[in-house]
Parts: sequence; structure tokens; C-alpha cells
Amino acid sequence: SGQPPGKPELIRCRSPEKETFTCWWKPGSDGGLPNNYIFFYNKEGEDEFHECPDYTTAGPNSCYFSKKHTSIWRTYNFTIKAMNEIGSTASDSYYVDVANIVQPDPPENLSLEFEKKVYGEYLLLKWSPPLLGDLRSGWLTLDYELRIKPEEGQVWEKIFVGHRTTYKMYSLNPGERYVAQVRCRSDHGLWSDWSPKSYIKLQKDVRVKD
Amino acid sequence: SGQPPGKPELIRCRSPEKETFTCWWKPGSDGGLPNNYIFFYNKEGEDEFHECPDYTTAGPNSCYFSKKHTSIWRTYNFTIKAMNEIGSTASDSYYVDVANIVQPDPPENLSLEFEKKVYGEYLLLKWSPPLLGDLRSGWLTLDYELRIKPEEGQVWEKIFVGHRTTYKMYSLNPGERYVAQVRCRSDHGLWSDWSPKSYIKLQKDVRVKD
Amino acid sequence: CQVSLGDLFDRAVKLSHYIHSLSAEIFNEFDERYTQGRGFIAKAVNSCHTSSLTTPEDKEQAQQIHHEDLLNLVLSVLRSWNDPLLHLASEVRRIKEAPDTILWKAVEIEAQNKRLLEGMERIVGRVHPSDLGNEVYSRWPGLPSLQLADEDSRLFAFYNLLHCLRRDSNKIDNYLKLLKCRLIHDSNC
Repeated sequence: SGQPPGKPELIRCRSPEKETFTCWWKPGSDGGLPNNYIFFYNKEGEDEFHECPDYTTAGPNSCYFSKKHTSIWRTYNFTIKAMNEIGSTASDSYYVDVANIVQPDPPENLSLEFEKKVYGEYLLLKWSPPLLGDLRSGWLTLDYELRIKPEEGQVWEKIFVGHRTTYKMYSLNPGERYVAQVRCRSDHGLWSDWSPKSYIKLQKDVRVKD
Repeated sequence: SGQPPGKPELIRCRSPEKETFTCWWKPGSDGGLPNNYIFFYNKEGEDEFHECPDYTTAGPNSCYFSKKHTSIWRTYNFTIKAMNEIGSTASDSYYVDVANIVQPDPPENLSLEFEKKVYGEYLLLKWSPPLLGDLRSGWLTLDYELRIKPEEGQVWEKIFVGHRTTYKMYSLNPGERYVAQVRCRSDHGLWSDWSPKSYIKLQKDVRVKD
Repeated sequence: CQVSLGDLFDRAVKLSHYIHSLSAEIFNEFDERYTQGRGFIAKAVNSCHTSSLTTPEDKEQAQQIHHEDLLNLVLSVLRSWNDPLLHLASEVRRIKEAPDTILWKAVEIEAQNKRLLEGMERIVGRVHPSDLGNEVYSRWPGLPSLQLADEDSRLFAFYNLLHCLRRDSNKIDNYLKLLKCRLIHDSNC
């Protein structure tokens, strides 16, 4: 007995650095039988279809496109086919432009330091760009956004800081314990996840002008 | 009596908009006699030498090359000859490609305004490109860099802002008087001089969320 | 569903800008480290393998040339650099104590040049499809000189190649910015 497989669905495609990318799909119902999947694609302006070059690197139900298979000049058209003994079911067609699915990894090494200068006291936040694997991709220009709040506070204060990787915060409450995070995006792509939280406890007597 | 002139030296060549350029030289010792100078050049791919087309437009000890005499991506070879009654002395040979001597004029009209929006308060810096230079056709493209500091502070904070001509500065100390400047460069060329300084005094009670 | 011509040009210009800045950096780094004071600039005259390709040399010439011809010129110059960049990336390893920053840039320029070539073929295919067939480019005869035993001659060969790369990558970047403004923004960037 058994049924043909349910319709698979493309969930997400992501490129961390505009040089490679990965797509993930969600299987439909398995019809009570073992299924396997074939991930087809063709590129804009090409007739012939190709099969996914690498089903394993990015884990189950995924297709990984290495540099060699990644082009920012053409849209990709994907279809996923689920098959079992009874029959097969194809997903809808999906179109993806690699430049529009860039979501970098979060920035690294967010540090918070209190500094006292002649002209003012402030909290200095510093971070570094995501590592992007072995690629020192210099042509990915990143913008950053910070968020900070008193640890017990509910509302995050968000600050867009553009290309910079340091930021001075003047108006903070002495004695307060603060938590901060930073994220990044390329051009108008998708924001990365927030970095891990970083904390700082400001001494009580510190006079942070506000 | 008198001596032959000392060896003249090419000091600098500059193109403000990648369409014309000027070179300046420094005379050697004059040997106690009146000297005059001949500025020779030839262009890559040409054998014959030419004389400076315009000794006057750019002031003393200079040679100005109008559009008609300016080629980009071709190496110019310059020699300056100093002469007086006793004899003459030639400078070393100098080699210049106009593509590598582009130094724009500084940006214009730098303005600083404090703005209060729902999502935050910030200092809005705005400027316009130098008048000289054809950005509209794409022949010249400029990158900008800002610097800002508290008027009494010692350390400038530098911010590279790419092609944009506005910038929002969030992290500022309320009640402080700030000074800012902006400069520009074409592609990988030479930075212009800094623009004249612009100032702003932030009101005391202003809570610049920073 | 296609990548728009405007997006193609945006990506091409971002890439050509990046390639030129890498080319300027690798030239400066190499010159500072290996060829200061050797007067190589005097010999590096009329010595680029692409000089047979007649390219515009000032704004008026660049604006008078038809956009299809300028696009094809960019394509020809890019194709002319495929071979030398391939060998540069491998031969630069043999330079004495070549720093990692020079090695990495040589590899990155070669990879990004290939990528820009793919993009330009895409753009030309869109703007003037019939033109893609004619593969005009300048052959590069310089490999033997990169492998010469005499160090001075070999260093000059590298110097000359990097000098020409900086020049041609600047040309390509400039022409693409002009073409983008002309074709996408009606010459009103």
C-alpha cells in the first residue's frame, strides 16, 4: 500500500558572502514509503536542467552551490521532485537571484569598554566583520546595526552605524549593567543574526553626561 | 661672470577632474644670471617631443595641459631645461600617467543640522561634490571621507562614507560644540584637501540618544 | 524572470571598481617592495599587450564611441587578461619572499576578472545579442619573461604586467561607469 509523496516546498536560500549559496527544502508527506528527492535547476537563458551539485555539505534536504556553480548574473529556477515506489510529485518553480539572498554571518568579537576622555566619557563598542570562511571577500561592503539596553530593560535601542566597526555611546546611566549586540547586512540584503550578547557594568561614581 | 643654471626639478603634477592637468617644477640655482625654462614632453607611443602648450595659465614654473593636450592611460615623459647665457641644464626624466594623478577639489557646502526623528536623534551632515568634474556622465566618480571631533578635542574621528553625500551621526555628546570637515577622491586616486570647517553647538537638554 | 540590465550594470561596476582597487594596491605593494629606484617606469612604455586594442583616451572620445563598440572593447580587454592573470596567480608564488597579501590579491583579481567577464558577456548578450560571437582579444606573449632566470629582467616583467593591469582595470572601470550612466540613467548619474 502507500501513496505518492506530498509536494516538497523550497524553504529558504541563503548566500553568506555572494560567492556561494545554499537552498533548503521541506519534504511533503512521505506517503508511508521511503522517498528520495532530486533537486533540479536551470539558469536564466539556459534551456538544459542540471541536478544539484552537492546534496551533503549543507546537511539534509539541502543543495549547496560552490563558487564554481554560483553566478550573480543570472536568476536560478529551482524545482524539487519527490519520488517513491508509487509515484513522484514536483514542487512549484522557484526563482532566486543570488545577489538578493545575501545574508552574512554575524559580526565577531563585540567588545564594550568604558572610556574617559577630556571631552567626555563614553562607552566604546568595537566589533569585527564576520570571517566569511576562507574568503577575504573585499567586494562585500557591510553595514552594521547595534542594539543596546539596560540588562533589566525591555526596550532595545537600535542604532544604524553604516560601514563603521566602532561606536561611542555617550548617554548612559552610571551603575547600570548594559547588554549589547550587533548585526550586519550587505548593501540591501538580509540582516545577519544578532551577534552573541556582550555585557558591561558601569561603575556607580562614573559621571556619564547625559 | 656667472654659472650655468642648476638642475630644475619636477615637483608635482595634478589633474582635478581627469580632463586637464598641470605640472609644476622647482628651478635649480640661477647661476647669478637670468634664466628661462623650456618644458618638453612626449607621449607613450610617440617619438617626437613637444613643448609645453601653456606656461601661463597655472602661474610661474608651471605647464598647463588643456583637454586637447590631455590623454588618459598614456605615460607622459617630461624634461625641463634651464638656460642662461653661460649654458643649460636639463632635469631628470619624469614619467606620469594622468589616470594616477587625479586629485579633485574639496567638496562644497558642508552643512551640519541636528534632527529629531521618531527612531532617534542625530546630526545630519550634508555636502555637495566639487564644482569641477563631470559626475553626471560617470566620467568621474567620487568617494567621500568625513572627520568630526568635539571642538576642544584632539582626536578626529574619521568615517569613510563611499559615494553618499549625506551622513547621519548618532553618537554625539549633548551640549558639546562639534567641528567637521569632508574630503573626496576619485577611485583609487589622491584625496582632495579637507573642506573648510563647519561647526554646530548641540543644545544641552537635547538627549542625543547615544 | 531575469536580472535587470540595471542590476547587471550595478554589479559589474561594483566589481570593476573592486578589481581596479586591488590592481592599484598590488602594483603599489610590488613596486614598493621590489622595484623602487630601478627606473622600470621608463622601460614600461608602449609595452602593454592590450595596446593593439584602440581604446578611448579622454572623455570626448569615450562619449563619442557607440555604446555597443565600447561594450565590445571592454569585453576584448577583459578577455585579453584571462591568460596573463591565470599565470600571474601561479608565477607570483615564485617571487622571493612574496608576502601573502600580494599572493592573495593575485588570486582574487584572477577570480573576480573571470566573474566580471561572465557578467559582461551577459550584458552584451542583452544589449546586442548578435555581437557575442566575435571573440576579439589581444594575445599575451609574456609568460616566458615571468620565468626568466635573470632577476632584474624577471622583476621588470612582473612590474610591466602589474603596471598594465592597473591601467587596463582603470579603463574598464571608467568605461563601465560611463556606460551605466548612459544606458541606465540617460547620462544623468
